[in-house]
Amino acid sequence: MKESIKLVVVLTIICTIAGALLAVVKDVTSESMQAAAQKEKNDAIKKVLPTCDNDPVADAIALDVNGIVWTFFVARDSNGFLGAAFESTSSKGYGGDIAIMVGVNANGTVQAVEVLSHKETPGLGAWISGEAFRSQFVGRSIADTSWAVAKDGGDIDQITAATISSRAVTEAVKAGLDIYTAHPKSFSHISAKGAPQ
Amino acid sequence: MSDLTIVSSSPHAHSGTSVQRIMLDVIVAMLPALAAAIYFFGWDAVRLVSACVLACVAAEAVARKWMGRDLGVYDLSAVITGMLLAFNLPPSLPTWMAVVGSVFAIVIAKQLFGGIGYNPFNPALAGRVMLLISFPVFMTSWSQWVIPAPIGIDAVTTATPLGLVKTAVLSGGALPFTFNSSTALQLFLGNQNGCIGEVSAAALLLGGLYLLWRRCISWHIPGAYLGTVAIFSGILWLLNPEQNLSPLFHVLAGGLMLGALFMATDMVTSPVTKRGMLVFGAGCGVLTMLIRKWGGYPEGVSFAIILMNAITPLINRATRPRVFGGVKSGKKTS
Amino acid sequence: MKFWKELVKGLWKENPIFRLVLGMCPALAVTTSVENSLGMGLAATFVLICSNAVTSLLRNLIPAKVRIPCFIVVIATFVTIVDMLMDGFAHELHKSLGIFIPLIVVNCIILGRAEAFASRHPLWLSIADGIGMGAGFTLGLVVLGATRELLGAGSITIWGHLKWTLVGYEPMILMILAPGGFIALGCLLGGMNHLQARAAKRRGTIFSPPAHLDCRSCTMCTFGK
Amino acid sequence: MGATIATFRSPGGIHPAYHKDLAAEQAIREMPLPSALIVSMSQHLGKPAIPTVKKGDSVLRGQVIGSPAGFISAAVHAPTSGTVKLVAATPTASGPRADAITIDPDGEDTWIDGITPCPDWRQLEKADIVNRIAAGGISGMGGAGFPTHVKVSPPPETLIDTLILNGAECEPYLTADYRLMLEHAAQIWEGALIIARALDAHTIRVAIEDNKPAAIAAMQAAIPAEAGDAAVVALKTEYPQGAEKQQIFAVTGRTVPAGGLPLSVGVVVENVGTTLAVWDAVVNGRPLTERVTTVTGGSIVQPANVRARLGTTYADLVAFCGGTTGPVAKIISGGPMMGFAQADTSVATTKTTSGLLLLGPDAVHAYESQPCVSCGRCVGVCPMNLMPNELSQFLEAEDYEAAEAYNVMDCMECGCCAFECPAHRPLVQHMRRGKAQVMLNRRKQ
Amino acid sequence: MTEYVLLIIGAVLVNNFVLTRFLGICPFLGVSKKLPTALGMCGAVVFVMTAAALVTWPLQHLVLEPLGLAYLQTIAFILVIASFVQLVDIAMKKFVPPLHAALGIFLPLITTNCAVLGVSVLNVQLQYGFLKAVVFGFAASLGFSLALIIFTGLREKIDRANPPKAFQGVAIALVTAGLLSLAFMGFAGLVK
Amino acid sequence: MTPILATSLTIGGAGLACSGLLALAARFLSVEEDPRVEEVTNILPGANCGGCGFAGCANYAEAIIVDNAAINLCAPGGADVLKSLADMLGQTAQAAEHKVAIVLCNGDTANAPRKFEYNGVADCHAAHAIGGGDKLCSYGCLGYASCARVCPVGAIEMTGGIAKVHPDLCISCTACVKACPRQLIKMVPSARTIHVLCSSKDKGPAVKKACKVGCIGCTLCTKQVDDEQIKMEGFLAVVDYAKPLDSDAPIEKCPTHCIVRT
Repeated sequence: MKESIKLVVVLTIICTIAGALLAVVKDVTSESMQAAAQKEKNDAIKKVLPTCDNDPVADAIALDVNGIVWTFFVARDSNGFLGAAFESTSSKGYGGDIAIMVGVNANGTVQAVEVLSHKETPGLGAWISGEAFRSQFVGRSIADTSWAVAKDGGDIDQITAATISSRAVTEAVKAGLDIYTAHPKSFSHISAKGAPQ
Repeated sequence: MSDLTIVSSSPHAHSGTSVQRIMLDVIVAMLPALAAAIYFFGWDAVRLVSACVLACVAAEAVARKWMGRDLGVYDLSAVITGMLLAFNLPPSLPTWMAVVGSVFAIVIAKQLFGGIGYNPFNPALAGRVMLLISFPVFMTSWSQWVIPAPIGIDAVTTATPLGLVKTAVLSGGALPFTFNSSTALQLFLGNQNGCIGEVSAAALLLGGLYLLWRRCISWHIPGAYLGTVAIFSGILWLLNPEQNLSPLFHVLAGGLMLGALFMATDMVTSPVTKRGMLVFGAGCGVLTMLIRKWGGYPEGVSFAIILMNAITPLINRATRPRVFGGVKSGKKTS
Repeated sequence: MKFWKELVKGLWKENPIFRLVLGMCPALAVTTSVENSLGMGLAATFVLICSNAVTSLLRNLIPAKVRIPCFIVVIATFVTIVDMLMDGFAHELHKSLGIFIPLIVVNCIILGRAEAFASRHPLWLSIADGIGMGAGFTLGLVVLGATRELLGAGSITIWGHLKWTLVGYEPMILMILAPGGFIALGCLLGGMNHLQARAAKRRGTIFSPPAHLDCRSCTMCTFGK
Repeated sequence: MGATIATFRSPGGIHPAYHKDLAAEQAIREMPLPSALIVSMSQHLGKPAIPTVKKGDSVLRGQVIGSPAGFISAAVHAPTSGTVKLVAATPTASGPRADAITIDPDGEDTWIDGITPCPDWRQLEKADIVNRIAAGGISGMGGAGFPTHVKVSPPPETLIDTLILNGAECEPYLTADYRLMLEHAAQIWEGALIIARALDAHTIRVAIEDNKPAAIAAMQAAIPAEAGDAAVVALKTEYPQGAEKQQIFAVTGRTVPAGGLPLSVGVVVENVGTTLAVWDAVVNGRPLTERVTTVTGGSIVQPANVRARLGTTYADLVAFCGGTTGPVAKIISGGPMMGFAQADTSVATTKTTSGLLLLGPDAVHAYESQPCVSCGRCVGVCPMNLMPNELSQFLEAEDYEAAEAYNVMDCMECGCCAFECPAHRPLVQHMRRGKAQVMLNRRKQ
Repeated sequence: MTEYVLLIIGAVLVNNFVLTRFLGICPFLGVSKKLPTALGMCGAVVFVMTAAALVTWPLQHLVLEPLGLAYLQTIAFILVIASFVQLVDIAMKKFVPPLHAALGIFLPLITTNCAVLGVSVLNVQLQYGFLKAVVFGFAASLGFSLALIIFTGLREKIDRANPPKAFQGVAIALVTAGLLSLAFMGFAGLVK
Repeated sequence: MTPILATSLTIGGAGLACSGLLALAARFLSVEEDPRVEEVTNILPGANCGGCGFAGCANYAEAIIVDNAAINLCAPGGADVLKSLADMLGQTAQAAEHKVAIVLCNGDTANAPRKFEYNGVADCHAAHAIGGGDKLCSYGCLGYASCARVCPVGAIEMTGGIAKVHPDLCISCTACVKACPRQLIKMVPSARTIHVLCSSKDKGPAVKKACKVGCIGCTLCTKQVDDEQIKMEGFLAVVDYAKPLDSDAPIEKCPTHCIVRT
């Protein structure tokens, strides 16, 4: 019995100390952890919306379309509304979900596409994050493009032997772009300075 | 040899067969398919087959020498590995890749285990799958026709019939071509895109019949394999003829004939019992169709066979014949 | 001198990966690049040194019966710390190592060293052991990672700055995929065995390759007993 | 009326080259007394007989010189009259040493007194028949050498309804039984009736492979009127149709349980040679002192079927058949499938020596023991449905427990597996080793 | 329903715990010598992994997250899993000795195995609901069992093989596992 | 300070709960078992490799205590574990003289001719069962390494067609003694260096025919010793290891050189 009590006591003490230690470390690192996560998102937005001078995250607009909430990070500069960035995810990737960040101009053309995360095959589907593939979206809008990969008769050249990944990205870009284009009113009132109403 | 008499255990008679003899038969049986490959793909077929065979034989000799063992190439199994691997390559594959595949097949998949008889996986298939995963772009680029374009199937395309079907189905579209008796004949004779050795079902069947006649293989594996594929695809076809092609297409297209007759029947990596062979063949068939229908690859023969290779020891265990006069009980077969 | 011996043994003689064949899961999973290997190795080394130190300090205070649970709690604490530090200061690396950071806690090397070495040796030797074993583990991971990245991606990149590329080489994607991990480790292990067998022959001793995982020193299974 | 065709097919089996033409048409030749006879005490299955004479004793033909060492044993008789020159442990054809009595024949060949013929055996009690068989020292002459008196006295509760005369002689080369059936059909039939009477069996079948039409015809023609349900059954020519369990299945469709005896399905199988010996012992009262042996093979000048005294050395047999042509690479006691290879011709014949085979270098197959390529041929041809491929690998790894679990004890060493093996593996030897070790392990427990 | 079927196929074939995710390599290599042993291991793994998913989900979602202590995940999980398994071990020994004889020795062996902790952490990362988490735990353990059983069959063959001296033992086992993993690549794309 | 306190309490509480539960369980649900089982389990390496034929180390430990399983089945443990087990279980309680195995045959290929060309399984038992073995001498070492294969430490080397034990490597497990179909291997005190390397019970002329270095039973050696340290057993001279012997005389006198110093 004595043995058992000793067991309980020692383990409890060690656990308590460990807990305290962890809490302290957590306290110290939590800020930089949050900052790192925030920075990651901001960097992506910055990349697809290079010219804005506001904080797009602070000025984000949420649109509820058929129960799905889309967040548009709005970009402005002194001239007014520049465009928006949105995050879009496709579950049709070869290895799993593909998350992308798309920057759109005010006139509804794609400004840049960044791949945030994917699980595609290295050396194959993984080329969706390559410049060559992403750049072909630039300048396209819903109206002037057949949003499908070439193999399916569309305008987007798929990556050789990685049609599935290419298709998934194409669909993800289109999905967000559709919503952006379909809701011009939500963005039309954005002015150069003040927050959107 | 001394002048002493030889003493050994009975029996003192032998059928005269040998591993080398069987291998020679298999090589002979592959000659029609080789001829077809050269006819359809010309120089590329010659280039790939000779590269693979030479690389396999050399790799085997070097590996065995390095391991301090006898040369071991005289049993001709390395030649077969080379030919089979080459048969499973697209005509445009760079030679050096074929060589890499051959070395992988012989060194990693065969000699590391101790050479012929010890390898759990068919070396040629291991090499092929390795290449497919390593160099997917090269392994799925199909060259154009060197002979008059086939009728029915889009002549300009650079995809295999199975690839066309997969793409169409994945994009939710209709079937890319109609399958009728003339397309069937094309596929049967070999007028299709594909790996150099798999295109002509007729030539492969000829070789298969020779193997059956020479008793190098039994009908069980190819029979069960082709039968299962036919039944599986037949059911799909009956359920939804819009999305699925007929069993005949599935039997004739892709590497099925080559796989069923030459690769699934590899003695070392397939079960030894007749019942086991049926299970093995059926398993190959189911997996092939599973991959063709729902998988990421248009063709599933290689993966199906190599997966069944993996469970061959378990099949052997489970299908142990009941000893003559033995009681019906599974207590010892765990 | 003793300190020095404990420090270097992990590099070759008792290399956790190639001799003891321990910690296979991260060794296979994170070695798709040198960068990840190095990150994983350093993280594990940090935990190893800290847990060795604490274990060594506590070794006379903890009753034998609760030894293992206590060690695990100590290790888990340091793993969590490393997890948080990495998340904060090496976010990208943290993302690519993913689940394998928390899984350091069940890496048999860590507990194995705590149990087999640190609980029986003074602080400074335990720290030396932690550094040595950690360095050995890191070395093993980096060798494997370098092999796989070079063959599988055709180049080696470290933190985006240093970059070597194999010119004119078509990468064998297989090598950075799962099967490549197994095969590369198997072949490297075989190669190491071969080298050691040759060395043993020169010394006139007999070498036998590891026939199984050496989980002798890992006593995790006796948790709570 | 033609012979019945066997309808049941047992598993496995092979079709080796038979080479029976070498000696099939050679009528049985009597061999004159050799200069010395080496009579082994271990001519049968079971315990070796115990020598009852010592060096210097003179013996008469038919005199008991070895008394049975228990129930499953058999008496050994002097094959001729003469002097005992030596009693010593001597190598036997199957390897291990056993006591053997060397007799210097006096040339008189005098029978011992008290040989009592009994032509009206039909008056004998069953026990008397069994006693006369036992007194004749008869054991199976097909190869295994199971003492016949044991076989014909089954436990009282066992009902035996069928006697099968085994004339299959499925071993290549051997023709001794074939000649016996051609030349002694009537006596064999009478022997069969005697055994059937001892067993109370009402059905007699003579099983002969269909590649011996002459023997089938001869036995068919000689069916005696008094035999009730008697018939000749033509078996499909396939090795090993002569194996007991396979033959019972082929003839009657009954399956002897694994590890069991034919008795359990109401059948007794006797070799035709044994049956003839039974006839001789019961009707003429003469113990077993000679047998017909096929001396053949590519290296024998004049292949022949020789009736020789038990104890005749192989060297004498070879000399009688004209000696050898060219170099001899292999000397086999018995048939090529189950016989024992000999180092030289110093060994002597026993009751089980059905043949002596001398092969030249070109006819010898060498085991090379390459790795198993899992072709499965051995599994296909195994008459016992075993997996020789797996077994041989277990045994190579000396995993006897696994081998036992895979029924190594049911192997009858017929050699089909090794005959078919393209990797030239010594499969039968593995089995033998395994069986010996498993027996040893069982005894230890 | 389809969702769960796909989840199971995904965890068993496509993203096999051992062959693609590299979790549980130690028991995979260590307990694959004999089939009966491997089967015992499989039973224990199925039990422990399902139970771990079952126990850690409430722990994460009902205790740690509401308290804002999600960062204690690792330490809490390992403590709870280990104690739970130990408890089951003791109870099993007391109440169902035959079952304990069959699975007992494997229980402590895998308590702190990375596959077990891995499935708990993955459940959190993949944000599965309770039922999905338990199904995933079960499916992952099935995947482990499938790989282990196949590998054991192969292992019995390669243990009789004749590799060069340097490759005997773990090295050849790893190469075999690699080839098996290569074969499993065929299932890629079966579940998106 | 609150979050730190909360964390400490949570983890501390978890530790308390877990350990408390375990302690209670251990107390109320514990099953009586032989304490030696645990002791043996602790001695075993804990590799759970299954090499011993049992599922794991604990099972093996149980088998050792309950079923009297052999204690030398643990290959990873090696000699150390074997010794600890033996000490604990008192199986070799008396500090016996260290013995090593020796193969009592010196008839290598050069000295002992064959009687036929053996073609078959390279295993002594198998070869012995066929025609009594291919060596002309029916007592001599067949050279098919059955002993070497069972040696757990690789102490037996095959040289010139016969087995030789390296005494410094031998761990006295006697596995080879059991493995020899001809009972040629004997355990002898490791301190002894003079041996009669022949086991043939045949008479002189027969031995002479079969082997150049066999004991022909000339009895010369027995006359060189004073206390029957070498004595005749039939036609074979045998060293009596119970009596001390350190004289070169028998070695010098032996006409066939079958007495050697190792």
